[in-house]
Amino acid sequence: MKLTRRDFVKTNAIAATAAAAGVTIPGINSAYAKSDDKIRWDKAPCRFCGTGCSVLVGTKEGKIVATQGDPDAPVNKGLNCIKGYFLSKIMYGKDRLTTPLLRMTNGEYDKEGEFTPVSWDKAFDVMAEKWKVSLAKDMENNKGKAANELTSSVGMFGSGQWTVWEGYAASKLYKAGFRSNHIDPNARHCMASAVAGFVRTFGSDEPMGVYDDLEHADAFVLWGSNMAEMHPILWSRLTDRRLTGDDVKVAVLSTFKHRCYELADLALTFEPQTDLAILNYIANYIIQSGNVNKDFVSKHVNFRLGNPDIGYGLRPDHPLEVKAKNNKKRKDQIGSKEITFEEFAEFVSDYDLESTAKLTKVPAEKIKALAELYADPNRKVVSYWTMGFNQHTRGTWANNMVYNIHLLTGKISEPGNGPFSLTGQPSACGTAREVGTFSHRLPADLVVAKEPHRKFSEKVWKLPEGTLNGKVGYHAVLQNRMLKDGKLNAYWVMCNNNMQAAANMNEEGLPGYRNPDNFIVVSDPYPTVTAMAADLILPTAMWTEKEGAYGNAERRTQFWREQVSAPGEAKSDLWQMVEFSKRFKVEEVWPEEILAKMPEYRGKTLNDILYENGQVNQYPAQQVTDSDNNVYTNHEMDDFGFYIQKGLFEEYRRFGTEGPKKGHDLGEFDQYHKVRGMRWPVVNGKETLWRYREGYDPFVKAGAEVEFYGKPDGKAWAFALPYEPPAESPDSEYDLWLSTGRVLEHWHSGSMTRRVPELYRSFPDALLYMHPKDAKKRGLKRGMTAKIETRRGEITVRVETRGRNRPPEGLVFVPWFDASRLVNKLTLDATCPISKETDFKKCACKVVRSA
Amino acid sequence: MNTINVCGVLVFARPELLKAVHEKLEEEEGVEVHAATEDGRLVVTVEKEDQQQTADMLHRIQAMDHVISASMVYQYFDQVSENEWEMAS
Amino acid sequence: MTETSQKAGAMNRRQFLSDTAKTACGVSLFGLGLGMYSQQASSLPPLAIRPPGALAEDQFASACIRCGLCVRDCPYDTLKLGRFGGDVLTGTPYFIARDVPCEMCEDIPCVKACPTGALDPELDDIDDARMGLAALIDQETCLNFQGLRCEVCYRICPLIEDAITLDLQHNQRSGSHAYFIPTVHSDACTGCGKCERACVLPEAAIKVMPRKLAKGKSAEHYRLGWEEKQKAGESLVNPDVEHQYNLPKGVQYDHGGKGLIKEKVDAVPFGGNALDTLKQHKAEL
Amino acid sequence: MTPTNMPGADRIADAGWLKAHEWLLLRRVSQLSILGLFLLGPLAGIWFVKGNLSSSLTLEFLTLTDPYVLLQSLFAGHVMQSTAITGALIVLAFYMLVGGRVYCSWVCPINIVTDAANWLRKRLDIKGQGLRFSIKTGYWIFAMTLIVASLTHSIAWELVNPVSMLYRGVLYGMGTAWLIILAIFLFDVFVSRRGWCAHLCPVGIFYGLLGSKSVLRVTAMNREQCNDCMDCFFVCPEPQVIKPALKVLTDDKNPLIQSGRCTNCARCIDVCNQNVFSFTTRFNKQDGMHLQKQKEIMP
Repeated sequence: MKLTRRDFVKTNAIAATAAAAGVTIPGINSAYAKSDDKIRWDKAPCRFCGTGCSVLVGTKEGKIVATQGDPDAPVNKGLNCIKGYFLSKIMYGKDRLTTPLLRMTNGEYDKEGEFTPVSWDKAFDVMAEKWKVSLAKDMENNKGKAANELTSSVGMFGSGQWTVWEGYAASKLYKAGFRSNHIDPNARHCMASAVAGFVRTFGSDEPMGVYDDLEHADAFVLWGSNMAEMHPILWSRLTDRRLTGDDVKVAVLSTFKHRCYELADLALTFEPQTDLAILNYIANYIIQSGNVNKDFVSKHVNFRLGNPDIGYGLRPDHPLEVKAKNNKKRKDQIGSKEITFEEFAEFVSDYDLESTAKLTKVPAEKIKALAELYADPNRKVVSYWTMGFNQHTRGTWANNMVYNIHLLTGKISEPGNGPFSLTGQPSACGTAREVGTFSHRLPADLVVAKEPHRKFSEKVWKLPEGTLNGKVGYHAVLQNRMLKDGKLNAYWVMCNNNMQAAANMNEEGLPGYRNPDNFIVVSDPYPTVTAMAADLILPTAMWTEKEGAYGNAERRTQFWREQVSAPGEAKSDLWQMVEFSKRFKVEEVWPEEILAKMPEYRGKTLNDILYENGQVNQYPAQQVTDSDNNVYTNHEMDDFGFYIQKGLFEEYRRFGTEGPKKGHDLGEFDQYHKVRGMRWPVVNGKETLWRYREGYDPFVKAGAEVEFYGKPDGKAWAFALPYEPPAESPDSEYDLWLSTGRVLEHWHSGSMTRRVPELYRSFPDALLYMHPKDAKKRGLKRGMTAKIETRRGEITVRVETRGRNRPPEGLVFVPWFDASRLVNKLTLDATCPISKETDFKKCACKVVRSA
Repeated sequence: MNTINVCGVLVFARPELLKAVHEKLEEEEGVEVHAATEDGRLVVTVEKEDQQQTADMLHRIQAMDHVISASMVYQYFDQVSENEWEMAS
Repeated sequence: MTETSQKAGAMNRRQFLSDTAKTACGVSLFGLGLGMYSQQASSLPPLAIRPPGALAEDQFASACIRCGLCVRDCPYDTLKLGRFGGDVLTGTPYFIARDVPCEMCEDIPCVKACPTGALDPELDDIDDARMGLAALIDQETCLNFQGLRCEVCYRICPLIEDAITLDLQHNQRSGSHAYFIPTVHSDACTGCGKCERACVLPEAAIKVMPRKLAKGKSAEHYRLGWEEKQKAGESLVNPDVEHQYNLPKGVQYDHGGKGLIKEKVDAVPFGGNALDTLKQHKAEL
Repeated sequence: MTPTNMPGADRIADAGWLKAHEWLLLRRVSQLSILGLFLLGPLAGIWFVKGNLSSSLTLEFLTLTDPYVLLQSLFAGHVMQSTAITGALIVLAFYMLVGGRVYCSWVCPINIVTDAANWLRKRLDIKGQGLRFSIKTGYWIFAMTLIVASLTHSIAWELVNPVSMLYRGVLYGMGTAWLIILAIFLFDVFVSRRGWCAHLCPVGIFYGLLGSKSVLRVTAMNREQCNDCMDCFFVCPEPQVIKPALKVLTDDKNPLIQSGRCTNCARCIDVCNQNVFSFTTRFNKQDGMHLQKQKEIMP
């Protein structure tokens, strides 16, 4: 039977009317259901990893009832991984937090009390009181101090899962409002080394390439990235390129065999930490084999000798730190001096094939084959890395060193050629990095330590000169240490689960949170391990319960509208921060000498200065609609009376378009709601694909061909850096390497995915992956419960000698998603001294049978 | 080119005079009654050349004797060539 | 004997005969019923999987004495005993993979517990167990066939890469993604059921079934040439002599392989460096 | 029924209730504690004994197997491994020693059910034997279980065997097995007095055959003191076994109860106010044992 369009429309008309009338007309309803089941569809980026897949969110009667991969999204073309498949269920865990909970005894706050439901008013009262005590103390301590000497005892730990404007609002609240730089995102654990690496080599953060490289490269090298599980959709594209391309090669480097090995033409399982030596060997090989792109190098590269022996980011009294030479001052850690290409060549010539093979325990021919991939002038190579590089006590170095390879060969900033750091979080780039929610950063690549950057920020933010604190704040690891030491007393954890995620929970994390001097606030949709350790828990709206924006790893900024209301009294992070700011009179946070510069601020609240400042509140409340004229709620707009998301974004955007660091331009707010993301720099509505390359990047000077304009002379820095041993290696007592990581089925600490029954069932508990021989030596069999011990703690986990991950002898792997098996009780809080990112991949442990 | 302009209208009539309303509706050009219930609900489609005519018809129905209310439930307007939209069912 | 006693005797004989007949009939009926019930009950439902080492179903019914010792020694509460009125032969052990799959203990305690040999004591490597066979039976709902990155069944498989592998295929629709199709290999699959358990769909697309149900059988009269060649290590019929072709310059032809091969034409007719060029010239001179 | 004409009333009056139920209580303790030992595992996690009556493992080393199940398995065509055979031999030896149907009265859980049915039958004052089966019926059924096993290659009887089913039900989950138990209960109450255990149950038949030459026996040693109160006949589940011994009907005038059908339940010992019955071995054919001596044997 043929139906004309008219018939079809008419059938729909009858069906809709019949449905409204409550009448059934045989044969009609089904046709209607097929075409429109009353689900409203709207776009949003996936809540999980940094890939940034777009999904269509189906809402019906105020509930998200379905999602689908967005077929029109270029990243995923309608596909999702299994986490994305269950997006519609993550907000509906049975134990959602719906009311603030304060530890109380007999109706009063008590650090040792039981969690008791309280009103938002009461919660903010108690919270503000604690903050004010700290802020008053800080003001006293800072009397007469210069901007770069200011201290603070209030802090915040934020997230690469914050929306762009939430990160921006938080940064403003702390840096401008509380004059504290003790705000850091969990992205510190995730890609701080990539940030430090990019900034150190190129003077500007974030990759030069885009995901389109996946379809253009002839070879892919994975340095410490289990892309098969952690970036499933990108892996799907890479696999397709490998399948359909002519002579496409995939090389995988890791300390244990994982799922990427199945596709690998070249798989290198190396001794932990020795990737540094492999990187230098490759540079050496490129030079020795005459494959240096001399033209490129002479035009676009400077060579530097980086300072060695920079310590391990442990507490200063740790023997390793006492011993190290260049770790006492920041400038020593990051220090370098100019050298010539010849000196660089001489430096890396120590890393010959024989010694590298011996150190790394990788067969020489494999290392050589890898070097040949890079050296081959006819082969386009993309290097990908994630936590294997970044979570590394020499993470910044590793990043610098992979850039060396791409710079020496000139394989960079063009389709199919380039180094590309994949991010773990949906907005590690968009929020944490671009907004600059790190303890040392300001938006758009500005930093707090540079006075011109502070001045510019003060101008945009309409702050009195000298308001911004010039001293770099406590980074993630230091925050936990300072909490323990009682130097950080009022602390707000938002949108992350750092008790479970941060290393050395027993010695640093938990004692810090439970220190009686401190007041810890945790905002989260679910009662996480971190929430359990807090004093006040604030219920939070998540994902599409608020209007938001994320920026993925390829610089793509994607927006979404609020789709549904949060349950109970849960409120968005943005709402929480703005409401909290209303509790502070500016006199309570700024000293007189600052205030005197702008007397018109006297008597105002932080909200008046930060948010209702004539800029952020310049867009009046309006109806949020899509192209089909569906109307969306915006709870923040309803509560505050102006379009706060738009106001924050448009103010933030000025940092990119007017700021001292070029090439960070974003598009206009309204445009993002219409498109499926745009890759910055966006100039005149046009996106940028490959940065630093003339023709692709509008900021490159005409005729320059390539210009790394983050550096004053447009030249990138290649660093001569040595191999240095890890902070802790196996010895006779703790005789195994312990590596931690993730699995495809669960997102980070599992607070969302473990609440989806199907995902929980698909991978319920963390397992101890170990080599069968290692298990046998310890009297262990697969399925037995084993105790893993390090110098810092112990946990019991079931042994798995089969399955997805196959460690070599001498190494065990435990994923960290499982709140019942907290592997971060075991890990060491050693960090890359430059990026301050923790090395979660290496520490020494022993495994014994559990009684 | 052609226009498709279809409305689904839910009409509530006095139950005792349902039949009269039904007949009266059927007399109107472009109006079809697809179902009627004993308690006075009628499922009606209105098909007109343009939106103005549709709106007029809706007012006419609302103004009819014994019609308690008439509400538009579904509205579709598009310009397409007829054969372009032939679809298998 | 008196007449009455004779009569009584006759009566008794008649009574006896009639009683015996009744008893015989009754007991036969009982036997028939029992036999039929046992035959009917012995058809194991498709989703009930026997423990590792279980004898073939017809032998199993004669060997298993329904003691439940295997159930007791299963450390994961995987095994259950069939209950009267249920689908599984009363008192015999089984598991439903979707509920609790077999964890494939290295020491196979259930087999060790069996006193009768209904679970074959010869089974000493759990990888050799053939409890059932996983089959990806619904390609229409399986997420991997839609191009989604699920493969939960593959990653949970204790014999990953042996029992389940991923068959990588180009996704024509998206144009730039790959399909990762889980493929079960019957020579390695033990039928533990972890894949079925882990399947995230409301109704699993991959199911473990008795091997009899899940496995097809290839006919004897046709062999797969490439497999036979691989088995033999060489062509079964001696390979050809070398073919020769009329070809223009710069073109090769690979028989049975790539076919036509056009040599890459370099941008310039010189080597990578001066020495190479000199060498090249020397050869040409 | 008034207490005075209840079986054992005299004994209760003279020796007290406890004494008059001594062996009954011991049997109940035996039946329940064996079940209890099995239940300790699933309920309390104390794995003293695992499995069930078909086969069990005690203290991780002693395997005991029901020889009847083994026999069925053999008929079904399976030769068991030595673990089970050894276990069955131990059980076999034990019952050949203490009396096959000791299994029925001291171990079998159905015994409690049918005893309860018999009690209810009396309370309801249902007269007569009800439907009567020849003991031959039992033998036929027994034979049929083996024939069906061999024809179907399946231990078919164990599909419906209420004895193992009740145990398995309690230990592993009942399913609808309680229907069968209920059926037996109702059958014994309304259809046939002691119909199941005494006439039909093939397990009882098997153990009866096993115990026909057992060592432990009940003897009516003091039968000359019998005052014909008939209480022993009233309480005996197999009353026909008493008569030959008590009434000196055997050729050798043996006071031993010789029939393998006797379950050694000792209810006769409990209820007899004249101390006619006592336990002894089959080799003791002595008549009129001294009362003093008899007391020593009694528990």
